[in-house]
Amino acid sequence: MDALALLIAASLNAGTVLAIAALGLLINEKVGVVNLGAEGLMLCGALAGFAAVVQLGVHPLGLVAGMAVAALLSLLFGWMVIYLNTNQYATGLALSLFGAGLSAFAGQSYTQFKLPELTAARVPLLADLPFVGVALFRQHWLVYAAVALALALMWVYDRTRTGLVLRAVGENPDSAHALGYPVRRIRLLAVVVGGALCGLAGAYVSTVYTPLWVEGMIAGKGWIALALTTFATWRPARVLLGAYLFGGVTMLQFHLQGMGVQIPSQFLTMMPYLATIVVLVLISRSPLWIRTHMPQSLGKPFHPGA
Amino acid sequence: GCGKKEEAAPAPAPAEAPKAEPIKAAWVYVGPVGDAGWSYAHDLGRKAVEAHFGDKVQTTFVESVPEGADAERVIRDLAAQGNKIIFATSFGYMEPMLKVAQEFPDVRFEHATGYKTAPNMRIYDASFYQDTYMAGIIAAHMTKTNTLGFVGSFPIPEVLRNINAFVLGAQTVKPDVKLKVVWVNSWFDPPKETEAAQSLINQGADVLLQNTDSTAVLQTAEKNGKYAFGWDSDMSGFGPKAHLASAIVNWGPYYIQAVQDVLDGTWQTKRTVLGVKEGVNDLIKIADVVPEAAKQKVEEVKAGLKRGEFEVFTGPIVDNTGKEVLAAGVKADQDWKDKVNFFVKGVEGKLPSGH
Amino acid sequence: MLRLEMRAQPSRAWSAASPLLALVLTVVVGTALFALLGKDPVAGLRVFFWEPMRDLRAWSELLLKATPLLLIGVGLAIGFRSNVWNIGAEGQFVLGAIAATGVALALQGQTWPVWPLVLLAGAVSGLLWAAVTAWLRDRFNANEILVSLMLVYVAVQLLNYLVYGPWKDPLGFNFPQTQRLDAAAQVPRLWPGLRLHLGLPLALLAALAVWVFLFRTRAGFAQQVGGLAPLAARYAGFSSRTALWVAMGVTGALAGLAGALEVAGPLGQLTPHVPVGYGFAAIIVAFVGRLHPVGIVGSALLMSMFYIGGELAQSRLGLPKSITGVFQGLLLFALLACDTLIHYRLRWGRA
Amino acid sequence: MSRPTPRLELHHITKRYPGVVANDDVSLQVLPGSIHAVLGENGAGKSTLMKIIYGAVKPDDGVMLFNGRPVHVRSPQEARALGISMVFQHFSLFETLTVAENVWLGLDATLTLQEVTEAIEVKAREYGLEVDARRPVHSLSVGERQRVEIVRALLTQPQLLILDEPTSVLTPQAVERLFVVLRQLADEGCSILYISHKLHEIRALCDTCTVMRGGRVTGVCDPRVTSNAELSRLMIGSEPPALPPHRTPSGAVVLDVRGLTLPSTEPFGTDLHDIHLQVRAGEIVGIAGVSGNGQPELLRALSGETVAAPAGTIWLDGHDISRAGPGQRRRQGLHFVPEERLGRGAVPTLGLAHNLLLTRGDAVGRGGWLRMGVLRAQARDIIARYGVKAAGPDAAAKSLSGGNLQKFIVGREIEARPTLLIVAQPTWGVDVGAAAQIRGQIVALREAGCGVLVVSEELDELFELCDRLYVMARGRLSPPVPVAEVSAERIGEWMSGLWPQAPQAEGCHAAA
Ligand SMILES: Nc1ncnc2c1ncn2[C@@H]1O[C@H](COP(=O)(O)OP(=O)(O)OP(=O)(O)O)[C@@H](O)[C@H]1O
Ligand SMILES: Nc1ncnc2c1ncn2[C@@H]1O[C@H](COP(=O)(O)OP(=O)(O)OP(=O)(O)O)[C@@H](O)[C@H]1O
Ligand SMILES: [Mg+2]
Ligand SMILES: [Mg+2]
Repeated sequence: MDALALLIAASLNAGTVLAIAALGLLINEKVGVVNLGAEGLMLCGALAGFAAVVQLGVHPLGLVAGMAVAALLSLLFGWMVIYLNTNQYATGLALSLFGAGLSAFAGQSYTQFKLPELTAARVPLLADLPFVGVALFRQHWLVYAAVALALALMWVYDRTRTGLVLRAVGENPDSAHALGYPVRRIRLLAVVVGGALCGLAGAYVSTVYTPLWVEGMIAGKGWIALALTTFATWRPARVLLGAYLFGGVTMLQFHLQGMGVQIPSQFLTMMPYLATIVVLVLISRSPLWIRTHMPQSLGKPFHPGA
Repeated sequence: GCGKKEEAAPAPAPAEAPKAEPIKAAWVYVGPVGDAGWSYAHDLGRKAVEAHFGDKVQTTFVESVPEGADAERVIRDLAAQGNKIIFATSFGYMEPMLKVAQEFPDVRFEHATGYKTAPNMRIYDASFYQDTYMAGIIAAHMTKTNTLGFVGSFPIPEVLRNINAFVLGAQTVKPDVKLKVVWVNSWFDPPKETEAAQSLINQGADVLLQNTDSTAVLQTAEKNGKYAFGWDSDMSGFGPKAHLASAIVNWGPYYIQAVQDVLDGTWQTKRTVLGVKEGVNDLIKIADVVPEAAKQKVEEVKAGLKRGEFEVFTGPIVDNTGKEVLAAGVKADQDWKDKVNFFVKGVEGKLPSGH
Repeated sequence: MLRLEMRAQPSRAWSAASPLLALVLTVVVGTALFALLGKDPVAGLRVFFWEPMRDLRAWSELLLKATPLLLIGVGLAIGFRSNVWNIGAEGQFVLGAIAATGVALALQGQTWPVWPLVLLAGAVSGLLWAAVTAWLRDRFNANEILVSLMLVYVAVQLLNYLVYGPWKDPLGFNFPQTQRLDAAAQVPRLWPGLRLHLGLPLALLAALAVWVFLFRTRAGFAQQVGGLAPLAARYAGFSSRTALWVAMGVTGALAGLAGALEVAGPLGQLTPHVPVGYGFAAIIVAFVGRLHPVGIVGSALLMSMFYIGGELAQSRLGLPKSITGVFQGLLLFALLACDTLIHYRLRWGRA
Repeated sequence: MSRPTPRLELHHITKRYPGVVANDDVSLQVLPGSIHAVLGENGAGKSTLMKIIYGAVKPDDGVMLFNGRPVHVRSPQEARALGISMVFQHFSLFETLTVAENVWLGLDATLTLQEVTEAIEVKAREYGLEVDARRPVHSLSVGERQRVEIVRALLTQPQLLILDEPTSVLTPQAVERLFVVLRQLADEGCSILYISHKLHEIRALCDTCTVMRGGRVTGVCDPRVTSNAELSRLMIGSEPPALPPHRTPSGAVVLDVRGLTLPSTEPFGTDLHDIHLQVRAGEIVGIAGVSGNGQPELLRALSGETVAAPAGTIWLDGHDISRAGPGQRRRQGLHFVPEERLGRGAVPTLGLAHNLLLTRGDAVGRGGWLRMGVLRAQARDIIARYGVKAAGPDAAAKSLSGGNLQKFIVGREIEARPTLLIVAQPTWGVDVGAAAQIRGQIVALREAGCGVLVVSEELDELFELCDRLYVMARGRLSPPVPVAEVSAERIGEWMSGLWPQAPQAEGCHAAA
């Protein structure tokens, strides 16, 4: 049973990276902006976070630095797609390319560094519980923060006026503009906040999850995070669930390999991707469901006064 | 055929030939030089060449060269640029290098880990399995669960040799020790390596070894209070408590010799397999927590390897389906080692190849 | 402050000038970057913009590398013009390489030219792999961006399985690669001694065919209306399902063909290193080429130039490999920003 | 007696857009408690002027005074704070949100959602505007949506309420009810700016009228005492020409819809119930009704854009076309002009010549090859024949004004010599000259023996154009009536679904 608890714990940890990034992207997409540059943002966040911890020796500052750099890059992205009305897909791709190149380029001198130790995380008292303690309460605080973030987003989108405005901007920017909401400024803000979360996820990878820096270390997680928002039909709780599911399947395939299961490892490595496709097919079957939950202006440019 | 005498004669009087143009040597790496792993180790070798020959040699390198169709262009360009000797440091460069070698008969080509040669192209390889055998001895002393873990990259013979030697080494101490293997199907994917290591730990493995190029496995062991080894270079700094030893490779001596061969005009095609004996492979920085008995045993093995008397793969060796793959008392030859495609007894699971 | 004003008509002058301006901007930023790194900017620019075309062999290499980019790029252009977002051309490329190798291995020992069949197999299997995405989209409404992307990872593992498993060369010391393809299975080269092969004329032909299809046939017109104005397509009776299948099919087939050309051309065997990102780079090629076959010929060359320039920058100037990605990203950013000028006028003053 | 301070004064307002001057030196005065009409043809600049007052558009020039004080309204929030509220021509509602949430978004952030819900109910009761605050907007009818907009405006306690063409989507009964509310508001001292181009409404409601043409004010008058002819002259500079008289239907049945029942495929659409409809050769049949009652669904089913009708329900010239796609129907002689020109009837970014290819295959050679020369010649021909003002056959569709594009599209379909032409909203957003021309062409088509089906929300237009009328409400179709035998009031009643159940009508169809 302990193995199961550990599997759960590892899945949660693996899912957290995806969850934070995907929640960031959800914030973007709720206001109608698709950011295909997530991978580049995460890489730059990872490097900035790592470099900050190396330079300053304080872990939380790494997370802050990761967020700051990614926020800056998403500001550039946001300015282009929101104020210059460039194609969102193409601009996002440019960002992912640029981010990957830039982080590799700027990070050359950081590859040989080792970060100071993190003390093992434990939630007081709860961590000592049998099974659940192992499964749930021995994680880095960001694992819980991701859950809190998802809950907070649920609350914001369902219960607050701010959330209502954000949804309104994503659903019908022209109407929101007519009512006097600064649509472009709101979008830009959401893009920057969402981008910052991608940077946070990247910094989490490089400073906590796999505390090292090497170029390309995000290895496709940004793309998976993008998949998760659609997969979750833009609902925070489902994003969280999807992230843990993906993390779970990833860990499970390693687990099965370790158990000596007689399936070629390549097929096990395919599992998370195939699982994503299967779930995607299942949730997409009802177009009505997607249409009512998808921000209607997703990916479309908005020009005030047009 | 095996290695060469290791003269390491320090700089034979540099004042001798001041007018000579420096000869140009180039390296082709598969990863970024900063990966702390395979390409990094080769680059240390290149730097050793620079240090050794000074301005008699001019070196260049190209990193992250994909092992596909691009490699041929890169190697050809290096040849066309006047490099007299070119080292290609990954298996996938074998065919492209062979093609370029035909076009540039005056250039010497050196290919690591391959098996094809040409009049002006020769091959060299290291013997990591000698390291992993010694690591196995240490691991067996340190494990409490009797379960070891291995994070594998790709199931190629070299990696299989390393896995098998690791278990064989461990079994000399604890005959019933088990090894779990997880493949990440990548040389270099730190988050994935982390996940694989975590998964092995979760399943009871308490000493890990990896054949991937990052420090992720060691760091994961550190975080979980388990043990692991460094790979390719001294990684003790990345997991001070977890680190038991580092299996390293030091290409310097070979590279210096190869360049010297070109300078002397004695370069000949051949296959060189280097190991502990030649000072290319070693297990270093054995941690203090490792019991004296283990250290002593490792020293014995190392001494045997150095003298060329000891062979890791000595029969009887039985694979994990119970079939004898090497008869009792027989020392494996190079051909046997080249064709390893099985797990020895004690390794859990089946090879992905399906053979 | 600077603001944008929508033009009544898109500017023709800027349509032509924008890529040039973008290139100039990229060069300017690049020059600054070189200077910052302490490298001679002239040497830097030379390495990127002159060395890759300095002689016949350089041209051969440039065009060789541009071939898969061009093939996949023009295919993607059809898709993007009809609002079908196939991001998984890389997977289709891999499948093409796999099937081509499969046919070549099955026909081993034949002396008649096997290569046309090899290429055909590549194109067909690329098409079939793309058809999986098309079918899931058509039947279950599953987002094609995500499905095609996930299938890339699946295709790569499939390739790994084959080369590490059943297709491993029995005489290859267990190394992950198939036997080398017979001469009869390899595509003819255009010029003895140079690697440039029949793929280039095929790719140019594909570009021409795509141009004719898009701009000179009713089917091509129908295909694009779906992307420009979905309601108009529905009104006209142009089937969006046909558009989806055509877009995925053509892209898949061309990507598969590119994969087949890679194994039957410069590689000569199937190895785990077949996927090098052409499928993804071609997305950028397609956009930089404005989704127009003629533009894509140019952008494929430009992209190829950047790749080769990046390699040369390492061996000649000791610059790191990552500079290539930075450059490509910069170019795309600059192009997108400059394209704004086609539709908008820059004005000073209050909004 | 001293004149009261005007609630609103505009002086020399000018607003330029690339290519047009939307407002040119416009001045205007609205007194407290006055209902002030702004009258003008499409594109006269009415909406732009209102958006300027509401702070949604910034003027290039001019001064605005509110209650005698100069104000500078930079945003709708500032306008609302001053006491200016607006109901937009194109609704500014969010489909997936509830009524209360929609209203809340249009108010400033002082109230909670709960308070807003209660306030909506109070206001609704006060003015007799029933709305359920908890329903999502996508489930509301158009009339209900308008009420939501009005309640939202009223909740800001406006001193000036702007309504931009509020009646274009309402039944005559609903218009009456709206007028009651507006008069009550005016009595309470609120000023109202009322935009419309319907003369009789303005005459019934307003006390002052400013007429605009081409961005300029062409006159201010009291609509209660000004003649139609005079208003028309101010509005368009001339009186519209009259159409030739109706003819009695002859010909065979070209379109026969037999009991079409079709659930909507759109998330927020209307289901069609048991539709019976016939169009004969040489007659113009109209379908009246308030928008959103199933007309789009019916049109899509007839045009073939949705091929979901059960077999045997739609017949053209004696052939069952229920399962045919738009292309096949077109080949059999059914042509269709949709209500959205840009994006549906034409691809905005493509040239006019290419836009011909949407419905015409004349320039398509063997194997689908396009003969560009033929295509351009054909486009040039239509441009010349229908008086389309365009830069040439390659001018992008979106570069044309609405009326000119509509002329082009109508021309494209008429030139195809259809046996049945279906036209939706033939003159929406089209200036009077163009509208008259288009109507003339439709009538000429009838004279040539073609069957025509016109779907429109403008009753006046239907009465002017058609021989027989159907009314559509809540996805059902009324029995047909000859135009000569029915009054606008009757049709207005029917528009809320209250037509007599007519068994003989069913029998008649079955016999056909
Ligand atoms: N083209 C542009 N380039 C750079 N920055 C811009 C541009 N347009 C606007 N901005 C900046 O963005 C901010 C918001 O711009 P703007 O006032 O146009 O939008 P808004 O009023 O917030 O929203 P809305 O578009 O809904 O009116 C401004 O403060 C301005 O500095
Ligand atoms: N954002 C804009 N950009 C460019 N031109 C515009 C814009 N808004 C309006 N116009 C133009 O300004 C003119 C006046 O438009 P406006 O919407 O004010 O007319 P209107 O009188 O309200 O017409 P309608 O009766 O059709 O509502 C038209 O020619 C229109 O095309
Ligand atoms: Mg603004
Ligand atoms: Mg208007």
